[in-house]
Amino acid sequence: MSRIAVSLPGLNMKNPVMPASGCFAFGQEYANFYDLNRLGAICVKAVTVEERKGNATPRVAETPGGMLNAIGLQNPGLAHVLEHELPWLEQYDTPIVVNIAGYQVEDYMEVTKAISKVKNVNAIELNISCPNVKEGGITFGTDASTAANLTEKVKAVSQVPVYVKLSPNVTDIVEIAKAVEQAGADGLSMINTLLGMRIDLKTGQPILANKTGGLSGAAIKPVAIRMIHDVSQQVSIPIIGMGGIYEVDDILEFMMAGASAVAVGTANFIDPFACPNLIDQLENRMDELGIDTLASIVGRSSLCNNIR
Amino acid sequence: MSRIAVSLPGLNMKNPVMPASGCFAFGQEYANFYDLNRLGAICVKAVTVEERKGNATPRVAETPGGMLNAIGLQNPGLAHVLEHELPWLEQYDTPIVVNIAGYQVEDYMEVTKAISKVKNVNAIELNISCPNVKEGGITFGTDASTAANLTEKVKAVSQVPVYVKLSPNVTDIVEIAKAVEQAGADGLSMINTLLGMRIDLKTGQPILANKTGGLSGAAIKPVAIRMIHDVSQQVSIPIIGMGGIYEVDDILEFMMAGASAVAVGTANFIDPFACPNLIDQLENRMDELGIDTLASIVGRSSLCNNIR
Amino acid sequence: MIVDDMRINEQIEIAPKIFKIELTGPLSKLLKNPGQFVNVRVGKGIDPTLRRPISICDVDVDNERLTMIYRVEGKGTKMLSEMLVGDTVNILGPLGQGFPVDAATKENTCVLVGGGVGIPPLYYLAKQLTANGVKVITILGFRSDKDIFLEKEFAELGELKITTEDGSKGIKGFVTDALETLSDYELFYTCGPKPMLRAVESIASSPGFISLEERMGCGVGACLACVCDLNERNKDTGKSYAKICSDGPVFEAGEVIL
Amino acid sequence: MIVDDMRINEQIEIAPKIFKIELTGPLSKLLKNPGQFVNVRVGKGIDPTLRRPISICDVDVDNERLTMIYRVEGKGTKMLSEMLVGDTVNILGPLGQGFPVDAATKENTCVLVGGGVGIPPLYYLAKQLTANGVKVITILGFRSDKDIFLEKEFAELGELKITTEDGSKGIKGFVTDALETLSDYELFYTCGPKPMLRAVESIASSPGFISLEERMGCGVGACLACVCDLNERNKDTGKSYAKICSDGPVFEAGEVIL
Ligand SMILES: Cc1cc2nc3c(=O)[nH]c(=O)nc-3n(C[C@H](O)[C@H](O)[C@H](O)COP(=O)(O)OP(=O)(O)OC[C@H]3O[C@@H](n4cnc5c(N)ncnc54)[C@H](O)[C@@H]3O)c2cc1C
Ligand SMILES: Cc1cc2nc3c(=O)[nH]c(=O)nc-3n(C[C@H](O)[C@H](O)[C@H](O)COP(=O)(O)OP(=O)(O)OC[C@H]3O[C@@H](n4cnc5c(N)ncnc54)[C@H](O)[C@@H]3O)c2cc1C
Ligand SMILES: Cc1cc2nc3c(=O)[nH]c(=O)nc-3n(C[C@H](O)[C@H](O)[C@H](O)COP(=O)(O)O)c2cc1C
Ligand SMILES: Cc1cc2nc3c(=O)[nH]c(=O)nc-3n(C[C@H](O)[C@H](O)[C@H](O)COP(=O)(O)O)c2cc1C
Ligand code: FES
Ligand code: FES
Repeated sequence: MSRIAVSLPGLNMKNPVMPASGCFAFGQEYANFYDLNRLGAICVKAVTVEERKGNATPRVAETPGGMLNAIGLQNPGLAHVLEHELPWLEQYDTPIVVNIAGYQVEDYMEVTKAISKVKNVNAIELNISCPNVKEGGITFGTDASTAANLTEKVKAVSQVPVYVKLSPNVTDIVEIAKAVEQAGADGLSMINTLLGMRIDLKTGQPILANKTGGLSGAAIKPVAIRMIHDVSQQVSIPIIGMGGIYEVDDILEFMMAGASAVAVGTANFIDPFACPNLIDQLENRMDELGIDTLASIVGRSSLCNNIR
Repeated sequence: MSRIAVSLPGLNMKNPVMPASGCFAFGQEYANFYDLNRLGAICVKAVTVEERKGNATPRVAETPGGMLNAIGLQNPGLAHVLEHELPWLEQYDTPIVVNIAGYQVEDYMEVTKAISKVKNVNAIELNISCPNVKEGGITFGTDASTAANLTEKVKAVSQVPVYVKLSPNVTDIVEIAKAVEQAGADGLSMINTLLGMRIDLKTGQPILANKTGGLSGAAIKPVAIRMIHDVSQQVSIPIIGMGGIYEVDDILEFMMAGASAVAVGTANFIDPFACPNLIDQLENRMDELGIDTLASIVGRSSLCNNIR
Repeated sequence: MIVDDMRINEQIEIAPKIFKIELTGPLSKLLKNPGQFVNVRVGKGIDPTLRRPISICDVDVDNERLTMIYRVEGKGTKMLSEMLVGDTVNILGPLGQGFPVDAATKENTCVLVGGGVGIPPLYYLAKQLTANGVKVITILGFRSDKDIFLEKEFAELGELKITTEDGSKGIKGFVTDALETLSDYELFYTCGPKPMLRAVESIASSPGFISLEERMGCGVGACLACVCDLNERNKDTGKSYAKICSDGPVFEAGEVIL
Repeated sequence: MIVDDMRINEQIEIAPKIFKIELTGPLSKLLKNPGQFVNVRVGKGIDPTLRRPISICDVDVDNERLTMIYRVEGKGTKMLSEMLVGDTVNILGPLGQGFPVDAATKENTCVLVGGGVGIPPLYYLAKQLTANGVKVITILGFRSDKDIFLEKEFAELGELKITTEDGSKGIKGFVTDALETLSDYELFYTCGPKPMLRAVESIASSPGFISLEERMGCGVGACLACVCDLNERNKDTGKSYAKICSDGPVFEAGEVIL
């Protein structure tokens, strides 16, 4: 195994970097810039049973060091994804993670059942944390027993490992993480976006048509690090870490905090080459810091609590 | 009343700007830079019954567009504040808000009783949201009934209006806001810092000795705006808004979201003249935007929900 | 579609708050048609976070030069305007589907209708159309006399009508007031604020093409920030929406719901 | 203590990653004593958020010039090193309580012990002490030959001992190895990393003054980020701690717990 390879349930990744769900569509746009086989894995946009039209525009607003989005889970629906998007991805041998959303438990189960038997799908990411839809989404992610119940039901019908994507908009994320672990989750993805708002001074109204949106980007990094650190000490399933990863140092910081792999979202918008550039810089930076393999640093921050 | 004056329970402010608790000590340091009478009010550092030594250093760490602090409520204790700090502030006729913290309900009551009868104290800010102490602090701020109970007890012994400072590290801040309103709070202060962490890549350990700290600064502004907007629609007591105010536009954004006055924290560290500079720019900016009085824009974002 | 650190060759304020910037770099060679845009990264830090979409106003392929004209609106364009000749700006582009120049043939008369910062992309369009022998009538709308730019440039390419809201120059009123006086044209192309596009679409007596704006995330079609609704489901893709950044910004009149 | 937009007059790399920067502005006139520092705002945006504390290395009051020497450590100092002559830097200062020059009298011999970027503030101290007729012996510790800076400048002011960890120049070892060979002095002044300060404090055979570092928020005594514990409660203030930014960075040896 190479120095930068990592291995998680269902995901043998040649490097720890995947694009984050919703920031990479189904891969075709970024395939115009580079070979997607360079990625450690690919996480695609949320898929729901039916096509979703999403929210009205404006759907994005800029904030200091970050951005708000309120896309509202727009996607072409299960049938279209099965027929068009996933077959297109067959040309790559990079592991595929499919993000899944729904209004009710049955929706999640239906999508999981169909998606998880597609041969090039390696894992399901259960999106219980989308802040931008009225029903479903975040409501599943803010209550431990609801989250656990959904996880159990989805696990029962999934043929591939299930990662549960946690919401940071909660009082106690550790409680929810433990509940979904017990319900059978194979891994966790964290964090989804923080709820935020921006107001247009000219109109006095929110910039986003949906009023609130999800905050992503560099601004949220310390919140993500804290949550990953706290959760990783209390669960034994692996974590895919995300939230403001822009630089190669961020990848290492997330892994030291307890992540076993990372996802890059907003940074793709700043630079379409963000993912391959980060991957290319990784080994050099590891050399500088005297890090032998990535596997050796995962969760280092929790190892020796009383040294300092 | 001037265009930029605002009036809140206990606080007749000539302008809407006060320094945020913990970022201005008891005023003496910044009095070296400018006349504190220029401020709309002064909010001093958290006071506890006994002197507190706070956390080990390092106590601050920088983050993208923000900073983490884990001071740990270090303060000289009630007796010293009564004897030295508050008397020194008597030379100013700007309203004084005293931030109060404790381990248990009785501590809060004791400090409130003593502080609220000091003649130059105009309001109490109940700190139920400090993320940096093991006991007390945030534990009061994450549960609605605990928060309400504390509010009620403190109100019963306070001779001045009581503002409750809410923690953003909760699933449902509206629920807590409503609970403390019902318990008799005269106003709300929001938001305190978001829990965060940074890791030193050289050691693999958190930079802060306390490991986690509170995230403040520009990065958290959209989270604050969202929470103030949501809460202001559900309560009828006024809100002192804070969280990443750096520029004059931020003041207006907070007030449109629902704040009746604002507090400036981290910005003082970037520029010791932050508060007076913001105040000086306010009227010009109001002219540019066609805003007549500040009172007219408070909560504008919630007024006409279906215009756009 | 590449990412290119382009050098600022020229940067001048051509009207109040309106800047013309000329950049050099190989990206200039990749333009497919007028109306495409670039996504400008302002600064190198974390703030501003997002790139700024700006239309391409003119291209000099041989000398690898790209010209844009932009108005200082907020933080990003302000920072851009403070950059100096010799500095480099990180550009992603060319992006989107521009105006189809071939839709007009030699015998045609085309009306180009632009308002404010919707005007710049029409300039390269006008150049290409006239190069193809198409007759071009241009209508440009400004607030006032002092805000006018590109007047001489457009005038060299054909008939030019200027409207100003305060009547300080040309026709007093809006571009539509000028458009209503015309009838003899086979095609229109327009770019400007949405209310103007709506008005132009309803008044025009010919088919045409409109260029839209929307707040963007990625600029390349991946984030779905910039969608607009199609009037009918697209026959080929089965989609009921279009992405302004990658399917647009130019659409056939009537194709999308304005 | 003011905020001053100071002009960069000179910026040169005097050793690998070590930069000397000279700034001009009225702030230069306000220095009370050597060992004070300034808080540098790097850039104009939101990142970096915090100012960077840097010691004052030399002052030319007549020409309003301030010299600092800093090492490129992380983002802030990197950005500072990329600024050019003619640019302005926003400076808050002078801050803190520096080295008491008067503690040494004409007949005294003082030992100045500096390590790495703890060396710069000792230079202005050495100048002031020697101007007062005090005899100065300086011990400077570096990692290696190539890292040495200010050698000539200190040598002009008195006896100079250099130590290098790899022995490539001067005494092989640490500053303490050089300090142990000395005994005939009445006072020491030291600045450098904490382990060095501890070692110097325990080896030195005289009273002395040490200068501390800590991560700072405000730099002016308001946020309590930078406290250290006092060995005994301060008689005047009743406090058991001191703020490094405003009570320090210089303390009497033994006053604070290292
Ligand atoms: C396809 C396209 C082509 C454009 N071409 C031009 C042009 O040639 N000349 C020109 O002056 N302007 C053009 N614009 C508008 C230009 O993108 C905005 O004026 C600019 O993004 C404002 O950025 P700011 O930092 O100054 O304002 P801010 O208000 O600070 O911007 C905040 C955020 O909102 C976005 N935003 C604000 N206004 C707009 C807008 N009107 N459209 C899209 N996003 C916006 C910004 O990109 C940024 O993400 C075009 C927009 C689009 C979508
Ligand atoms: C009173 C005082 C005087 C100083 N004088 C000098 C000097 O003359 N020359 C010099 O090269 N350095 C000096 N330092 C150290 C200097 O402040 C740090 O090297 C610098 O802040 C690092 O910033 P950065 O952005 O490069 O690193 P980053 O790691 O990006 O900084 C991140 C944050 O940590 C803080 N930080 C990191 N290292 C230190 C440190 N050692 N001390 C305090 N804060 C730190 C930064 O200020 C910033 O807030 C002094 C520090 C203090 C407290
Ligand atoms: C435009 C946009 C769309 C997103 N869509 C989804 C989504 O469909 N499903 C999901 O689980 N997360 C979605 N996210 C959240 C990201 O996957 C990621 O968790 C978050 O943005 C934090 O990472 P970042 O700071 O690197 O962007 C979206 C984020 C953005 C910015
Ligand atoms: C160094 C520091 C110390 C603080 N101490 C306190 C405190 O004692 N009591 C309190 O209620 N809030 C405290 N806060 C929180 C601030 O009052 C404020 O709520 C928060 O920093 C958000 O505002 P800002 O982004 O403008 O800094 C502190 C913040 C900082 C940065
Ligand atoms: S901006 Fe991302 S899809 Fe158009
Ligand atoms: S840095 Fe704020 S008190 Fe010292």
